[in-house]
Amino acid sequence: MLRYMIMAREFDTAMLRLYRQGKAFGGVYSQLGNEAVSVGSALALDRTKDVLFPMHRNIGGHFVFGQTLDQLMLNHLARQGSQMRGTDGTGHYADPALRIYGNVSHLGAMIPVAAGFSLADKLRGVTTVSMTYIGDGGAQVGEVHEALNFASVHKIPLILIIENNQYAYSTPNSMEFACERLSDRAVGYGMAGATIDGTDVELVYTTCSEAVDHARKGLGPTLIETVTMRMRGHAEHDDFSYVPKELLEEWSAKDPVERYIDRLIDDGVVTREETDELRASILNDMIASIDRALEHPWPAAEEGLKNVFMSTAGEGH
Amino acid sequence: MLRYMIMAREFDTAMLRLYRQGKAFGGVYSQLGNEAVSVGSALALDRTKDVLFPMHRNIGGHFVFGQTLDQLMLNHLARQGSQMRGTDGTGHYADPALRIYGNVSHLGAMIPVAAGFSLADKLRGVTTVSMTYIGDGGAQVGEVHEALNFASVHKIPLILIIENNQYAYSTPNSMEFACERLSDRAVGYGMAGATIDGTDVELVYTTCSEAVDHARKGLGPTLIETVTMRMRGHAEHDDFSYVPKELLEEWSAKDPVERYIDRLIDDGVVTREETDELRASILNDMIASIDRALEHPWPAAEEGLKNVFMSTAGEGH
Amino acid sequence: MQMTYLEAIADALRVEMRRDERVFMIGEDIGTYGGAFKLTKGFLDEFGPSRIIDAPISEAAIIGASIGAALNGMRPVAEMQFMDFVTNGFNQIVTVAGTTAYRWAIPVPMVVRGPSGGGVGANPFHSRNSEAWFVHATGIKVVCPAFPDDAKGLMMASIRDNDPVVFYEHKGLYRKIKGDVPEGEYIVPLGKARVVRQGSDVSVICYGSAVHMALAAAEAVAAEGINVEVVDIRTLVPFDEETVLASVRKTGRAVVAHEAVLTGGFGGEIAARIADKAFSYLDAPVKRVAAFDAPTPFAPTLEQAVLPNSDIIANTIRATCSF
Amino acid sequence: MQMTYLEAIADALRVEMRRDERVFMIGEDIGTYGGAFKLTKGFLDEFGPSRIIDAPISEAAIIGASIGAALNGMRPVAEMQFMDFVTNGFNQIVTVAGTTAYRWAIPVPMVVRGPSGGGVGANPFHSRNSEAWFVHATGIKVVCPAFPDDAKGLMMASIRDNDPVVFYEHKGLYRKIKGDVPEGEYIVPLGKARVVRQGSDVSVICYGSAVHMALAAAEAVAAEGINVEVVDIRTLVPFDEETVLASVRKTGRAVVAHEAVLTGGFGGEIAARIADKAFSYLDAPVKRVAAFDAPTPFAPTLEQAVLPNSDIIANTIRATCSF
Ligand SMILES: Cc1ncc(C[n+]2csc(CCOP(=O)(O)OP(=O)(O)O)c2C)c(N)n1
Ligand SMILES: Cc1ncc(C[n+]2csc(CCOP(=O)(O)OP(=O)(O)O)c2C)c(N)n1
Ligand SMILES: [Mg+2]
Ligand SMILES: [Mg+2]
Repeated sequence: MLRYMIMAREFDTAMLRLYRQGKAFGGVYSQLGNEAVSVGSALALDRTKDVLFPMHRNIGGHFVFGQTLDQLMLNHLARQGSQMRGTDGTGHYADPALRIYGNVSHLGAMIPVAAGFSLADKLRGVTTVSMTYIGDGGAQVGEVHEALNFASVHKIPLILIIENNQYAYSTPNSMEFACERLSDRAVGYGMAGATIDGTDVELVYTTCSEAVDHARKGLGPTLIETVTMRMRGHAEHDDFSYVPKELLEEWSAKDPVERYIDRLIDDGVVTREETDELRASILNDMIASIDRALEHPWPAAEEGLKNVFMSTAGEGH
Repeated sequence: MLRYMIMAREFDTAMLRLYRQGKAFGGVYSQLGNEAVSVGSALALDRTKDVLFPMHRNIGGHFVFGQTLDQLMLNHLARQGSQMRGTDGTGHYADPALRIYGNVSHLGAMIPVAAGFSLADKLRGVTTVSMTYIGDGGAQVGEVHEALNFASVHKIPLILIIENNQYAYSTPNSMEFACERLSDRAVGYGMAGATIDGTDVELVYTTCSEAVDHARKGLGPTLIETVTMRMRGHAEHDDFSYVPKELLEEWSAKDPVERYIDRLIDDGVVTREETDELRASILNDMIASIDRALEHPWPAAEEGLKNVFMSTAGEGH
Repeated sequence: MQMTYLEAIADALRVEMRRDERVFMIGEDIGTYGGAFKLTKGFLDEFGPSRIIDAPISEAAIIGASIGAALNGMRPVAEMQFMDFVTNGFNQIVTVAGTTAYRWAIPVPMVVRGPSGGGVGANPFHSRNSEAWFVHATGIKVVCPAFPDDAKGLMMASIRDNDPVVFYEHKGLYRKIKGDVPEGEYIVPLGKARVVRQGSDVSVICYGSAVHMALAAAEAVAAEGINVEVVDIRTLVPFDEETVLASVRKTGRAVVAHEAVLTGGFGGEIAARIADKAFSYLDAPVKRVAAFDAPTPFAPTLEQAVLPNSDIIANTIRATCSF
Repeated sequence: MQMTYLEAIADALRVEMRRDERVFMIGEDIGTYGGAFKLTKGFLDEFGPSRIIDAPISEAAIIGASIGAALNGMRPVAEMQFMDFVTNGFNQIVTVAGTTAYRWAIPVPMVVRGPSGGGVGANPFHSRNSEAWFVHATGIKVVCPAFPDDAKGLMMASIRDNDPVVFYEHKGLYRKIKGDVPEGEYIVPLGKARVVRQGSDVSVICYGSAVHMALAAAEAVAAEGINVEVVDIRTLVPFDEETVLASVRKTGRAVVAHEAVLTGGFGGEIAARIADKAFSYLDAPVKRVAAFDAPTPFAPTLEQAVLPNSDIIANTIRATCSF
């Protein structure tokens, strides 16, 4: 868990560095503040059986599901050798072997898809938990409603985590919804629901583990709101001056990574030296991996003209 | 109220007769069982100020809002002289002078529109309550979610009545949603909500009146689930053999029209003779009005080629 | 075996469901009720509720769940109760289904099917011919059969295809058109046009309900000595340009016809390709026959005024031949 | 006054909002933040939160509420943060907005606007050119300006129009293209093409970003003695067929260009009409230049391979002229 938390954090450091060097391409969406949600939830799954549909602030989950640094960087930076051949970048890729299916930009669009993925196994008599995510803003998209209701009626083992990080781009919670807790919506779908502190990775892990159990028992989907703070702008071009400074200060006291490290140190599990060393070595690995990725050329132009269709006819895959 | 209840009921009788004569054109959607919802809710509005966005089982509301029999029949039967010039039929017309805006077939699509209608007046500093409707099936459409959330965030004076008549076409409640009451969804939008017996017109009226008050005070939208039974098929082509006979029997004891008449008789307000007479005379008027409408020819063909656009340029309307 | 267009589609679905466990259906009222047009009558009894899934009224969820199931190795067939309602699941098709092969190289073998088209006195919301939207979406195959045998064979090919297919069934043909349909497995490959009437003077390129209008028009002008070739393209994506061009190069004249509204319709694409690639063969301009650019109205008088018909095609053929 | 394309649009909105109280804006992050492209920067301060409405992430609600407000006499301008997300509000536009005039004879004066198009290294979900969908929807006007002055004048005309308008702003032009823009009220009527370059040998019919490609191509071939006329159609609905045909009748040759994918694009409609109505004037087949039929990919190498450019247009002009 510690390793993944640090990976999620240092991925951010590395990408930010790249952005500042002017070498990043496309939007750089910070994970800062969301590491516990991403890591704790993915760890609650059985990665040999379950399936992850991550969103743009869930790189931690990619690591949990076994994505190698080099592959991730190639995908993120859309270089030759990336799993998408350059057709898309950032976290939008799928890695079926690792049971990771990335998102599309259209918020909420992958939630019915995640439900359908589990439905397929349900029809085969197998329980595959799909874990997916949406923001406090994205939760207002109509498809989220349809997907949750559908999943609940058909008792699909879907877990949707609403990552409430207070802002949707520049829009605060008060302008996105009027309910008290976003998990209040669970009642309206007849499904389990909870709102938890999203900065506490162990709490995220236990809450998600319960949801996974619930799903495995055939009791259907769960809606979990994790409350956090987006500690940077929507993407790096955004100076987030619309966020009150006090709010950021307040939340930085609850930094999910520092908090978890402190707890482990208090409990005598690790020492500060060890975690500092781990951080430095992970960051080093990331930078090295990014450098390797950047040595890859852009994908060959003709890749752009391929694979719009899988086949013109044919059976099975 | 009595008059409108009977009009809603006898409209059904008249349309059914027409259907059996093979003279109806398009779907014939029965109001049977829903009269109290339609009439009670529309009566709660101020029809000089508020606005009605009725659905396919809300003809009662059209009468409450002052629609004449002749106009209604012309619209319904899409004859020359109808307000839609034959471009559409049934209850899909708008009569801006009467503050009625009909629905489109796509379920849920008019709910954001109703919200926007009231929003416009809100921007002008005027409170116009929009009353609109959706079924137990239609409530699962994504646009319903977006509209309710939007209306609640912007405190729009919108009232949405979910007409839970147990079935959506052939699909029972259990296959449409998994929550206990559809008004449970109100919490998830931070809006007022209630589930009531939809066969009791006075209860519908008082509940809706409260929602109207709430909206007028600037407190935002309300979601009301009215529980009823669709006493006939989805439309007249449907023999509704999928509905258990016992269910129909159970509900026919709660017939909204009979029940209201009985109450009025018990209270000594009317006599059975009076109501029987009223029914007969209303039915007669309806049949006469239908006959008059049927004497109108179909609209002239060239109407079909007009008015796809309002203008190619120009200002104001 | 003689079957209606509707029976042929049901037959294709039944054969595929029996043959391949990965095929399942999902839609509104398709189970107990057997579908609004009774196309899936008996399916629930035969295949059970886990393969004939009655879904809530949620087109986006129905299509999205189908995409997810397809990603996970199934071959879902999603029914739109009327194809008009595909507008509610539009984002799922164009944004997710249509881009997945390109981005992920993972197949999304699924069919979205349902009744489309006008001429039956429905209303503007139960009559749309929207196939051209998906033609312009990338990554989506689009099928519009005109005959029972094609409806069956193309449905079976669509289910077996590894790409998402939007399958337009013309509701006006459901019970009106009967024909001989091969029993059992019968595949009509996607992307092959069918010359449904041989002729030498002019080619009518068409699909769906317009094929029947074209055939009637061809009969009407035959008496006048005009020998019409009718090419039913059957699938819009993939488009069998070869067969169309071969026909026009032979006849030197072309009329393109569809029931969808004229402007921005697939007829423009066909006409543009003919006018470009058969330029030197053309003895007359390529004319189009299509619906007037309006919603499909409710009253029969208006609907007739808006929709194309065989008389208009016949007149267009005459004008083209006397150019 | 010199303005960028983006500034010109902002100017049009500001002028109309000052002039007409019925005009208001609604969208995501358009208030405090001033919009993802900062197009509405300062608007919240000037017009206040009841006329610059920050909405939840709900494109269907944003468009639907705009329709409702328009029915009630307002003139809403709805922003899609990226035009790609219009797929989430698609049903509202095509089902409700596009059929209301026809059914109810009540105007729905509203504008749905936002950044579209590729070439800026966005991704398949932030680059789509979807204008042809709405062309084929009935009842929707479609505007695609290429220059700052047109962007302003057409935006003002769109706001004042009594029909729903989908207004495509090409994000690649936002800050790249500058030009002289009249101050204050300035109307460019919908439905009038603009001959942006006079020529005698061949007509390039285009709109949006393709106009700039066409102009560059015209310069490139000018040295070879080919005199190109460039016609910017500016609005797809209404379509100024007259100006296009007049140009082609004059030059006898036509190339049609747009950034949207080829198949099913509006170019097919234009080419079909030219090939039909200017048949006897054509000395060469009408050729089209458009994007390859694929989503717009992310990596620059791929994106360049998929999108059209001035070299392709120049080569197509050469081929057409030597036909
Ligand atoms: C349907 C849709 N509308 C708009 C956008 C543009 N957009 C991208 S991210 C974003 C804000 C998302 O906020 P939230 O859901 O809270 O997630 P967060 O970024 O805060 O994690 C917006 C508006 C989009 N991607 N999809
Ligand atoms: C978006 C959409 N999907 C499907 C339909 C087809 N359809 C029309 S009515 C209906 C059932 C509606 O049931 P419900 O909402 O419960 O209303 P009721 O008819 O019972 O009053 C269906 C599925 C539609 N009109 N719109
Ligand atoms: Mg957020
Ligand atoms: Mg119902």
